[in-house]
Amino acid sequence: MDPIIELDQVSYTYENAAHPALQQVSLTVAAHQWVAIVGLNGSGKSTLAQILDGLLPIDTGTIKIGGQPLTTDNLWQMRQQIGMIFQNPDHQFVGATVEDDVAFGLENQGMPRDQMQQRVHWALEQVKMTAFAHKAPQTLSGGQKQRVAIAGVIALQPRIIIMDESTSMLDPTGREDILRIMQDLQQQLQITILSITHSMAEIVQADQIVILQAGQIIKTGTVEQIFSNLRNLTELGLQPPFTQQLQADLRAAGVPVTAQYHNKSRLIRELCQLRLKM
Amino acid sequence: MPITFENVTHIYQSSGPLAATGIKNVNLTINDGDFVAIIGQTGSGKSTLVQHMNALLKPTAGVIHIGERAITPDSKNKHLKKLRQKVGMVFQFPEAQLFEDTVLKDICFGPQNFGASVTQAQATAREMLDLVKLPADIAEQSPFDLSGGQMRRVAIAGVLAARPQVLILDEPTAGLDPQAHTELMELFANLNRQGTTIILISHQMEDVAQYCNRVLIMENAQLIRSTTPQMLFNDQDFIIQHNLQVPEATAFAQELVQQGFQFESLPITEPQLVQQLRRQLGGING
Amino acid sequence: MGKLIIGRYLPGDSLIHHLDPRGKFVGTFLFVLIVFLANNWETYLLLTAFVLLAVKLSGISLKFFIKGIRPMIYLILFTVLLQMFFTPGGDPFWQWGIFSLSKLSILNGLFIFIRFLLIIFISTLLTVTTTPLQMSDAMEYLLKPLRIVHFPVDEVALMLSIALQFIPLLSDETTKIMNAQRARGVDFGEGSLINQIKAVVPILIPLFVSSFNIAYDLSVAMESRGYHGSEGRSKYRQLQWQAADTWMLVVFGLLAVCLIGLRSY
Amino acid sequence: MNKQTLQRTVFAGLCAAIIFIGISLFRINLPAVVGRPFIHFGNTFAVVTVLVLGFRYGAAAAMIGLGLFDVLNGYAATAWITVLEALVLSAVVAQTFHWLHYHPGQLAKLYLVSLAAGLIKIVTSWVAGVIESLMVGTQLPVACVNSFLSLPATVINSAATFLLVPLIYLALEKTILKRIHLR
Ligand SMILES: Nc1ncnc2c1ncn2[C@@H]1O[C@H](COP(=O)(O)OP(=O)(O)OP(=O)(O)O)[C@@H](O)[C@H]1O
Ligand SMILES: Nc1ncnc2c1ncn2[C@@H]1O[C@H](COP(=O)(O)OP(=O)(O)OP(=O)(O)O)[C@@H](O)[C@H]1O
Ligand SMILES: [Mg+2]
Ligand SMILES: [Mg+2]
Repeated sequence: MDPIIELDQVSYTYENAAHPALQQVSLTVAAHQWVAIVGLNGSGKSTLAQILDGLLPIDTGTIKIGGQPLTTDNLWQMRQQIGMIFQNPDHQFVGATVEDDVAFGLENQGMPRDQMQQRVHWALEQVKMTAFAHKAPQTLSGGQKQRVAIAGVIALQPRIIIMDESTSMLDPTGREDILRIMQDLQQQLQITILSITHSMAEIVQADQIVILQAGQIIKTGTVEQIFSNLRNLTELGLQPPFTQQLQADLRAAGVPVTAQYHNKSRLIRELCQLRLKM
Repeated sequence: MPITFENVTHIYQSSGPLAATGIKNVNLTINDGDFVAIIGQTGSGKSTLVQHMNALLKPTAGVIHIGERAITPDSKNKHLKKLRQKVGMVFQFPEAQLFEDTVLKDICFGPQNFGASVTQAQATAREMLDLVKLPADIAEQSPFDLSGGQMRRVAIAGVLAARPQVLILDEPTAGLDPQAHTELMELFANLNRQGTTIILISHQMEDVAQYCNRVLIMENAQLIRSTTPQMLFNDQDFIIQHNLQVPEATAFAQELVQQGFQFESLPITEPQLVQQLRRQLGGING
Repeated sequence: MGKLIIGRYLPGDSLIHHLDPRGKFVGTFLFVLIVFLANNWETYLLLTAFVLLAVKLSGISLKFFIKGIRPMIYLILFTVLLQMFFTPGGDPFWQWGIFSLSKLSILNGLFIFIRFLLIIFISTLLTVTTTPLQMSDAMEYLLKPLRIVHFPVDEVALMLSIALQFIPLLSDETTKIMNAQRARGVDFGEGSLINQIKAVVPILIPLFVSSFNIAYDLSVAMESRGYHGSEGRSKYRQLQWQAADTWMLVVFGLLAVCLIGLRSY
Repeated sequence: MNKQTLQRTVFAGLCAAIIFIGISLFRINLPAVVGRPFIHFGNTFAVVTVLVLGFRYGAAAAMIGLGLFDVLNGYAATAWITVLEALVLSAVVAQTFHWLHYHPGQLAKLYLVSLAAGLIKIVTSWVAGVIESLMVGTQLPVACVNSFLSLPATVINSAATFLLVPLIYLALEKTILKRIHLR
């Protein structure tokens, strides 16, 4: 599959900062993937998200979106291909009502009003928030606000959506809800998702995991590749997934399960086989 | 300092047209040394409940006994300092309460309000920095130059500095990375071992299972159950009926049960699960 | 402390509620000017009837309007009395130094009293029948002509809508910060006046910090959604000027004409 | 609109919201015989905002915060006076601040600024009172005398402004002002 995002040797340092927030970062993402970006607080995840959207000007390196290099001239067109959903639902609501907020990005493009109305309606339908179209943000729950944020982004029909800890301020129900919606949308609309997250449930269902540490990408790979080795994971901002921890502890306790990473159903199958052998 | 609620109800704006029930008819007792979890959906009244425990809110009806003191709807708002010193409260995203220009001053703010001298307060503050595992040289820095995780620790140190006997925590680790999460939870567990009563609002059932000896379940402004984590997570019907989560270890065990495994009682933590499986599958020392 | 209610809008479905906020806004100011035309019993009667009719049409109880006057009543009464005693001319039936009372001055005081009520009623009517959002849309629209003098209308409009939208959030934030400081031993509302005033500092600093964080996040979010100034933007939410709105202005015109006819010269 | 301008504009909007809240939430009741007089912090916060944001953005925030409160609370007919008062207040504060060549930490100069703010507020309140009286049709002398009536409350409010602005500004300076670039 064609790569949709290519970063080559990208570095960025904030003004007045002693250390670069990103250092020589190279990354390739294939289209229609779900990429989980993980790392400790301050490791540069949000910075990475922002440079991808051209929100911060990189010092060195190149960024290509859909094969095209990102430059200051094509910034606004490129940005239309990328949508972002942020952490705090309250800090990204621009419109005074749900529909106004969804329309915000369309207004910025100068889209005619009747076309906007169609798009807004369509986007709200995708996240099942049509009934709330005229509501004010204060009357919504955190999860509902994030749904509106998603609608505001997909209304622009981007090819890539970046989520920066978009579920971390929600309760478990809200979290699952948003995750499910994003999975559906990814299938339906064929988008690429980059998700910054600390949530293990989300990480283990990603196609690709990218680990950042102190501004550098120190590891990328599939779930199996990343979790085949338990050592150092916590230092990298990762708890081992539950099944992996269980496998390791069972082995330590003398239960002969395989060392290789298994997802939940595979591990259960293996345990059943073990039991039958007893 | 035990805390008792007797038929406590709180209605927000009880006189106005926008009256909203915060909690309704709550009865409970929290004993010295408890590590209590409060769980429930968003808006179920958890925050309202705990804000009564240091008299930030007064009941609309009912009585709350906090140690020697009784808080009733008619209690005057005066002289609550002593109470608030003994019952510390860490709010959600507590870094939002920082306002001084150095970390040390900010941690001293509480103790000084409660009557400590500057030197006394500073000594305590330095001790607290150590307790929350922040380097000592951070004391003279501005809290606003710190990372999010460090700011959180400073804010928590600012509450601990009053040396409360009861510590209330409203989702204290929200938004932190897993490493910081574990470190803070261990800190609270340690305080609890040294005798501090801990009351924790949490959405993370792993924490409830691992650290708490009691769990209170709120739903629609009511306290619907007060039990132990072990009992709660073994009551599958109740869990499903009230739309609650179980720890991963329990969920995993439940799936094993469907495949024919048997557990006397469902494990609620990963070590428990390992132990039980080891027994069934014959590991070493089995 | 409860949730803050911004403004005093009372939901309803009346004719007045449905009028265009721009028209209502302009109408309110026109009315203040029109009131100046009145100077005798007939004109005041007409104005009063007009306002009462408008109140009736709004479907909001008159009691609500009367309640609104209560906090200002001392100011109003004092003004009225002062005016009564100070109005020269007429032929006084009571006099003491520069103070005098005559039939004319009493009448004059009464008229001022009525003007007070009328202006308060009509302002209240605007407030209770127009949502804060409509109000801010109207203000934004009415500012537009100032573009000619290079007034940054769009920037101000953006500030206005952000202000309106974040008042509830920041007021929640204020309550939270206050509670957090209270838990750290601050007594709001206790102690000497100076101490009470100083207790504002530990609330306001965090509030400013929060606001700055919001401003940072929000501006990044806006930029990521393609906001680059007001140029080339289209508008989704639009006010709809209808026949009824034009009629309302016509009625105001007629009212003025009637007053000019009825007033004494 | 570049990044900084956008950020400043958004922040000014939020400051306007803080000023609004300063009127409606930050209140201290005063003991009194008649009525329920109170101090509110709308003006104090407006002055701080002008110091933080400079004249252009600060004045906008002050005018929006104070004006919006009037419009939404039944004082629409006189809101324009409030807006002009806010403009004058902002201009005086920004100008005094400029003249004094303030450098971080100079508390005395801040007290001069807040003194100017307090005094000009008393003057503009009085003028506003006169205009409001004239609007209901009283004669000029009556309006002038009448306007003194609300002066005690204004004086106490101005005193609060005088006292508080330097404290708040200094605290902001030590905490976040050097970390943000808004002026
Ligand atoms: N606006 C800024 N100015 C200066 N330094 C910054 C700024 N934003 C972030 N940094 C610094 O850049 C580094 C990377 O920050 P970033 O926000 O990208 O981390 P993160 O991985 O997203 O962390 P978190 O998990 O806390 O969100 C950190 O050292 C941080 O202190
Ligand atoms: N200041 C307030 N004014 C009016 N109603 C309020 C106020 N605070 C809370 N409520 C209402 O009281 C109920 C209980 O709220 P509370 O904040 O205690 O819930 P919670 O369980 O802490 O929720 P969360 O998990 O979202 O923190 C909710 O219906 C809420 O809307
Ligand atoms: Mg981040
Ligand atoms: Mg809560």
